[in-house]
Amino acid sequence: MKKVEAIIRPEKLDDVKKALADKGFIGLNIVGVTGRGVQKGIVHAGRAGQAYSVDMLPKVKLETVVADKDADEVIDIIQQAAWTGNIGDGKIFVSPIEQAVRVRTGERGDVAV
Amino acid sequence: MKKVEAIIRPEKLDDVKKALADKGFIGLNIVGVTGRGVQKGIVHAGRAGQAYSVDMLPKVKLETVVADKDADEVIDIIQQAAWTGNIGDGKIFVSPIEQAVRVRTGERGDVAV
Amino acid sequence: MKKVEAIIRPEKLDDVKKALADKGFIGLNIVGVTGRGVQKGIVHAGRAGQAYSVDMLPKVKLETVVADKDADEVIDIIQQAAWTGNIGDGKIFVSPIEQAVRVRTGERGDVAV
Amino acid sequence: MTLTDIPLSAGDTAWVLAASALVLFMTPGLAFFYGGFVRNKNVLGTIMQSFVVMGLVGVLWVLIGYSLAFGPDVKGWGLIGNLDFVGLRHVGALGNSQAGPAIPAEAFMIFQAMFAIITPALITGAFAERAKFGPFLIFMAAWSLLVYAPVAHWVFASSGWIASDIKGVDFAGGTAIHVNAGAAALAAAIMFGRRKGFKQEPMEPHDITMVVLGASILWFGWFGFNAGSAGAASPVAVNAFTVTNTAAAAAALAWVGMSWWRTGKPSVVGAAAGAVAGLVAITPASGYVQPMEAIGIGAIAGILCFLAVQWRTRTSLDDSLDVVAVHGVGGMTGALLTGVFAVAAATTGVNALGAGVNGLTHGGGFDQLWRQAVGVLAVAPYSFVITLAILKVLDLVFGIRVSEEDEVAGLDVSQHGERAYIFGGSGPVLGIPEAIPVHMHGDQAGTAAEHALQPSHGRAQ
Amino acid sequence: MTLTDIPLSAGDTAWVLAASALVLFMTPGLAFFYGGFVRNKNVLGTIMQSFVVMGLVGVLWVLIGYSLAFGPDVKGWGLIGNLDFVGLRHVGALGNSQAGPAIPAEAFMIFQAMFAIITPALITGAFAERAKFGPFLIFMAAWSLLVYAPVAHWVFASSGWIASDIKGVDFAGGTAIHVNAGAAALAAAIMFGRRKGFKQEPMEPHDITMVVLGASILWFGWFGFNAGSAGAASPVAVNAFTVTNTAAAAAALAWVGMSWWRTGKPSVVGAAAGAVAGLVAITPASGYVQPMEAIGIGAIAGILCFLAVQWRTRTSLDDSLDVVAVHGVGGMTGALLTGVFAVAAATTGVNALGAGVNGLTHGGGFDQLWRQAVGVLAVAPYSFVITLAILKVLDLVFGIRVSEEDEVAGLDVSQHGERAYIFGGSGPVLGIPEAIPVHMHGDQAGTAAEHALQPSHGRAQ
Amino acid sequence: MTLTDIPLSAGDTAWVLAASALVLFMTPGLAFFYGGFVRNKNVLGTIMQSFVVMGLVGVLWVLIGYSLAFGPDVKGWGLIGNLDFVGLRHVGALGNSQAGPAIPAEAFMIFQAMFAIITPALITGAFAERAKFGPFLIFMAAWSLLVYAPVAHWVFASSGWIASDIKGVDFAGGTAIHVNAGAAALAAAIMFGRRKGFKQEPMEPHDITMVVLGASILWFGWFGFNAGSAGAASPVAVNAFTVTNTAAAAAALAWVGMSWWRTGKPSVVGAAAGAVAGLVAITPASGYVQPMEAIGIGAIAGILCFLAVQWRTRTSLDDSLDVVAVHGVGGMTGALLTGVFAVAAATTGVNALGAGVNGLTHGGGFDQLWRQAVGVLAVAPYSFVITLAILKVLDLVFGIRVSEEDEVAGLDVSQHGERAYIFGGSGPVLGIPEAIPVHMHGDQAGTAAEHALQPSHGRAQ
Ligand SMILES: Nc1ncnc2c1ncn2[C@@H]1O[C@H](COP(=O)(O)OP(=O)(O)O)[C@@H](O)[C@H]1O
Ligand SMILES: Nc1ncnc2c1ncn2[C@@H]1O[C@H](COP(=O)(O)OP(=O)(O)O)[C@@H](O)[C@H]1O
Ligand SMILES: Nc1ncnc2c1ncn2[C@@H]1O[C@H](COP(=O)(O)OP(=O)(O)O)[C@@H](O)[C@H]1O
Repeated sequence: MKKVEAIIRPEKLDDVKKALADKGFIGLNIVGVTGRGVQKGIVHAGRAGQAYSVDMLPKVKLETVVADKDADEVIDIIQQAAWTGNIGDGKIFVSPIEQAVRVRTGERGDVAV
Repeated sequence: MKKVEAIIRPEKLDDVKKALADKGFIGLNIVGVTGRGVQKGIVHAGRAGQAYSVDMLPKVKLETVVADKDADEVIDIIQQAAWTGNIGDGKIFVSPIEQAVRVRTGERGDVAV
Repeated sequence: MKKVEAIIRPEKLDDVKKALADKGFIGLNIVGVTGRGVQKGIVHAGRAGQAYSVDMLPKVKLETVVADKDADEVIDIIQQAAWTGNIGDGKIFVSPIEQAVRVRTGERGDVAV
Repeated sequence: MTLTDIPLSAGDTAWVLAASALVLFMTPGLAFFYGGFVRNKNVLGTIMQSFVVMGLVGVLWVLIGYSLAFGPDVKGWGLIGNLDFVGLRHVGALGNSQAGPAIPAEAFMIFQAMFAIITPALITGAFAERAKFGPFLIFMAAWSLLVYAPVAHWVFASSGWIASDIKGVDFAGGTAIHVNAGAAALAAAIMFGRRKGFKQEPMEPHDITMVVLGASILWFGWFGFNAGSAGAASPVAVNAFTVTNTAAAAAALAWVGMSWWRTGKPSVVGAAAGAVAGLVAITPASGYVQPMEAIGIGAIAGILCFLAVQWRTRTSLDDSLDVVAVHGVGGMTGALLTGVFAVAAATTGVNALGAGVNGLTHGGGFDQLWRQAVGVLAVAPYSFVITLAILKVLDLVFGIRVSEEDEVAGLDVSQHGERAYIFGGSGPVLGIPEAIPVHMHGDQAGTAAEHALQPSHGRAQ
Repeated sequence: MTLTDIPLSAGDTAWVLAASALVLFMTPGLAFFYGGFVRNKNVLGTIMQSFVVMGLVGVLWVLIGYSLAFGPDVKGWGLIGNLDFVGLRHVGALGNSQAGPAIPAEAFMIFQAMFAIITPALITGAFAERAKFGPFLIFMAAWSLLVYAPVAHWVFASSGWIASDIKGVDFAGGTAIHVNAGAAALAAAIMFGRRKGFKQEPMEPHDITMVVLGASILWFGWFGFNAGSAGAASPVAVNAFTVTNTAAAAAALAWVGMSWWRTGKPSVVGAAAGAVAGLVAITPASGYVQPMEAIGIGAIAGILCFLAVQWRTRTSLDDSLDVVAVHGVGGMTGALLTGVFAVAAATTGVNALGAGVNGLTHGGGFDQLWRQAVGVLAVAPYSFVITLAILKVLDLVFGIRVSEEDEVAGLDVSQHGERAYIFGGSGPVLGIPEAIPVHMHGDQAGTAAEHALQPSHGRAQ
Repeated sequence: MTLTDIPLSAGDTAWVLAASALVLFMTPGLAFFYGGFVRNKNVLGTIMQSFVVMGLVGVLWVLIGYSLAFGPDVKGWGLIGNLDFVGLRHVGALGNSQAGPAIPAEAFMIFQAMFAIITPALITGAFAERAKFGPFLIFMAAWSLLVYAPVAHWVFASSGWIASDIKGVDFAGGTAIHVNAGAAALAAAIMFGRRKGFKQEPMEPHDITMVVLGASILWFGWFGFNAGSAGAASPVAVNAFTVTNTAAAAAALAWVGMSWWRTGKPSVVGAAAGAVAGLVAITPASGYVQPMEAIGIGAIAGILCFLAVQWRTRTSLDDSLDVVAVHGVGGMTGALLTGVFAVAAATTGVNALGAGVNGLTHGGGFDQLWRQAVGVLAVAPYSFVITLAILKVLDLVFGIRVSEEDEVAGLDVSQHGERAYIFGGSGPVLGIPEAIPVHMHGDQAGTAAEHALQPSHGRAQ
């Protein structure tokens, strides 16, 4: 199995979730992260609207474990749904998963994801 | 070494932590995630108690890095302690860790975890 | 590629980020975790300042994916910048990443990180 | 002895000043009540929609609103005041016939200013989470002058046609304020349309403790609203105070009971909303009814408003914070029940208007009930139509609704460039939970986040 | 001239109305004070336990409570009022001998209503985070009628046995309110038992800013509580106002100092708790002592209550929010110190009760101190025993405590089906930090989360 | 008839008591206003800096502060009061010539106590997020006695040199309070130095809803501040009330407009800050000007204070919460505009001081404007210099600033051992978002987190 981790824009999360579900990829986890990349943001703060440049921006990390054969498809789905073409669109990383267990049943392997 | 990642019910976290500690597995990290699986939740909102079905539920992800030989034992401990038998019990994933470093001492490998 | 995950003290995050940027490692993600290790904390709570011993402490997990050749350098940078010499300094874990995709361009591999 | 010869009463003045302060405090109370109900990303925008009205109407009322509402009647038609009091000319230190002859006219003016402020703010709940700020401001100003001022004249001014010809009574504003705001809210909910994601995604209150804080401030301030309307620290004020508390209590219980029965859980939001419903309903009646009847009014309002909310949630109307169901239905309930439960004995000493009214259950027959109904039937359609017209014009000229991207990003970031909460530690570095859903622009140069957080390009919204 | 011939004073009435509003506001203040102390998952349940009492007792007091407390004495025994004032019959606009003959009886009634509301709400801190909502409501109603009403009669009514026979004085409720609530809290803490995890896991306050907000509202409202008890805008009211502020100030400093000394850090929670302790202690004394002595009373109360909390945390008593240590100990301290520091000069003009009392340090000897002690010794055991009895019965019939699963899930979700905060963005999707610890059912069909969030199956708790 | 023969007025007393309660409530309002602006890790420390002053000055004022400020003048120099009123000796129930002869002297005393409390608290915004708590307390005490008390004597006491010789007028404290606090804030910002990370990392307000809550309480309480300064429920009080609301409204609009123009977005923080600026500016003028001129004063203050903040952010002065720009500039603006807009007609009935003043636009020429300027020019340098001196001494003896590690950790943990918010569920286990940035000690035994969370080692800071 593979774990596909995608760091994407928070506002694209709904689209990505939907795109995955449409192709049958339901199981996933979301975690809020703060990311640094090329992209920079600007924040207003204070009574006279002082602007600060910020090098860390809020992102969402989506994690899903899928069977080896599905990994490429999932990458493509995410990349398309998360795309805006602007700096800050994010990254997708794939890593190996050696074992998966469904807690409820104790099933292992591909059937568990 | 292996990283064991377990996505479990928040209310089972205490039991799992305790079960691991009992067998000598102390080091671990917790992160709050929002997960989607088969399980659905219902939320009440608003003045007349409107109910919404929710497809994302709060989960806790527990991460611990252990020596190769301990991985199976840890999986079993977690699976038993996190089990309720209902949909939404969660998943456990195992992935390879190539190196581990203890920041305080610079030690590497199994002794560092 | 390798994913370097470092669990460090929150107050060391700025130093670590700066040290990485100085050597050209910009891209990274931060996520807040609660960690258990040897270290214990004490919290005051309530009107008469009751003290509780706490076995879980807030930590920061920094994740960055780098080219294979850079992994050792990144580990060293982090270890030095995050070091205080006290219990609770944290851990660094390295794991394999099989694929990386830049969402904006679709580029894959080392160029994407 | 003419009215202005009556010596001023320090006691009456003290009470009206305290009451005015209490009513002013209700507007921030409303801001928090509403602010707690919306999603995190819209809390500042929602609070601002009430808070800025304190500024806007606070100034407008002094400039012209008071004159339109309480100035000498134009041609005796009872429709609107003239411009004699513009800029508060001729509103002086002397006694005044309108409410409490023993207080300075300026005290009556500032007390009424607080009513003029909160009424338009009430409407904002109908279009929460989607209004463009610039047009919103114009809407509030126009509504204040074109709807509130005339209606206040009709109902509250002794020469107004509802007060003097119809002899409908409205102690502290069931018709002039709550029915009025409720009807405007209906128009506004229609004009603004439904929020993106309405009925598809949960829109849970982001902070129910804030809702309760707001409701608590409202309850507290409402003592000034109702008991201050006596214009004196008189037995009528005391009775108004008592029935206000009693009706709020009864309505809170009733709503909690309804939510318990219908959903299986007694709702905390329901306790807050119920109290407000009771306060709304007792408002017109507070000078005319007795405590036991206040229990009835409160309980009936709590139940009816609950049912109205429940019914509304089955429709496709996105009156987001249920202004119609609480203020419209609650205000109407109170206005009509005044015609049922009013008793002359309670009103001994009510200044100026409405003294000696007996309702249906006190031997007055259907007479007063009918007068009350006329008041409601005059105010509601007027408010509805003019509100529709104002919003239609504004929509054609400016657009009243934020873009879809701005709606997704939330009003806080898109309209005000601010975010409400940074909880995650020292600045944005640890600000992990503060993921702001910023909006995006497909083919624009800047990234979405940059755009959302940058100053807009020099143009008012 | 009989008392009811005294003309009403608008000034006195204005002050008592303002004071009544202030005291009402204290109950939400208490809700936030308590709400900040509990864990996130119980904040709504805790706030609700105070807020809903505004509804419950607000209605009960009008129906019957006032009559039991302040109705004409039954058989002259000084134990309880009769039913003459049920539904506020005969409670009219005229002057009243009870407090301030120059205000309407109805004003006295509604002022006292606010006391009747907050007293049972005080007790809720003893059993925070574990009470079943349905039985809780019955407990509050029963306590209000079986404990509060008689005790208020004993202490506050001119015909009550403590007031008239013992001649114990209690200006604004040290005995009738704080000792009373403190004794009940002790009984309740015992009956409810310890929270799951008590002394094993930290139960830190989830929002200390909310604690301070609550304490601030309490301080603000307490001016109405104490200075309003003069029943007039008189020099006695002014003095009560002054000593209230002074004692709160001194006690806040004292508690901060104690926490600094004992833990090495000056505690913010301690400043808030200390202010409340000082306010509690000055309550019975506020009509009888002078500002310099208020510093003494405040400082002593701050220190004693701190020590009481510290001592309590070493016991196994889970009086979760330290009602016994603050209201019980603080109220007793104040009641007794009134017998020490009272000076007749301060009371010139105190209406009805307690005028001209001199305490130990003002040449009165132990006489008044003794009378004060009798008051405390009568009220505390009565309250303790009846509270135990009520809770025992409720526990046998319904169970007063939530199930362990519900306790883990928290009151907000389990009792009210609501969660307080959704901070993480647009709805639950980004609601990462909002991990609700939902409870689980080993062998039930539905999943734990579903169950926790679903309406319960049609049955009241 | 001497002044003390005037019978007390219950109405006037009622209003002054209500006003005193309102002004007390402003200090927690300020605590939240400031608390919302700082970062999460400093919110408790910031709130505490205001809250604890209620304790500290609440006691000091009774002990000695009132006597220094309002005691009989020492040698007739108009510089300071003598010790006749120490411990409130001779401050009794009788009428008093200072403000409102118809209220007890003790009422005047406690009303003024609230002013004495809030003024030092205002300064704390200048050194937010970096003051050591122990020395801070001494600073507040010293400033209260060495700066506030004399300046209040100069300006407010009828025998003070500014009041009696210069005949500068200051209805409710533009000079004595806001210019005074502003000048002290400048000195304090210089002495404390810049925060670590100033201008390098964003220091966004951690909770803007808390800012608005604070501003709302301030607005509400300010009615007591200004209208209570009439010392009576008189037409002057009513006028002060009206102009207070009007100026706040105008200034809020002006600031929102400025922020809209300069940053492209109408700022919610700006609405709150603007209201406060307007309230500050109208304070000295509130007894002397009419509503239309209040619009002018508010609008001018809103614009000037905005520009002052904007200018300050371009300097390297870390007056963290812009006390100089809002209270200094706003107070000065108001003090001078009083000399421009004052009109004798508005002041009929102002007790004691300042009756019958006409400003520049009302035929009074530059005369009064000049007197106003002298007041400002006397108070500001005095306050600046003495504040510098106090802080210099404290810095040498104790150090006024926390260590860098404590500053990184935040005041809440380092000074008070507490953390404000635990939002993530049941205790620290799920407290993921609550990552506290604890500080570290390179070569110490204990770990950083342990140290930060443990009691310090028995020594006051
Ligand atoms: N090497 C990396 N390792 C982990 N996360 C990264 C890395 N580089 C970028 N990221 C994440 O991706 C996000 C987008 O990166 P950015 O460089 O702004 O976008 P783009 O690659 O589209 O230009 C960052 O905010 C960060 O969260
Ligand atoms: N493929 C997956 N990858 C990552 N996490 C998953 C995956 N499938 C499920 N999860 C996580 O596991 C949780 C439980 O999944 P669910 O299908 O409801 O439970 P069960 O497998 O016990 O029926 C989900 O909420 C989600 O957090
Ligand atoms: N086996 C592990 N797997 C994952 N994280 C760990 C593990 N052991 C420790 N950690 C993380 O590292 C942090 C520091 O561990 P601790 O044992 O206190 O420090 P040290 O190793 O420096 O003595 C812990 O709080 C936890 O977040």
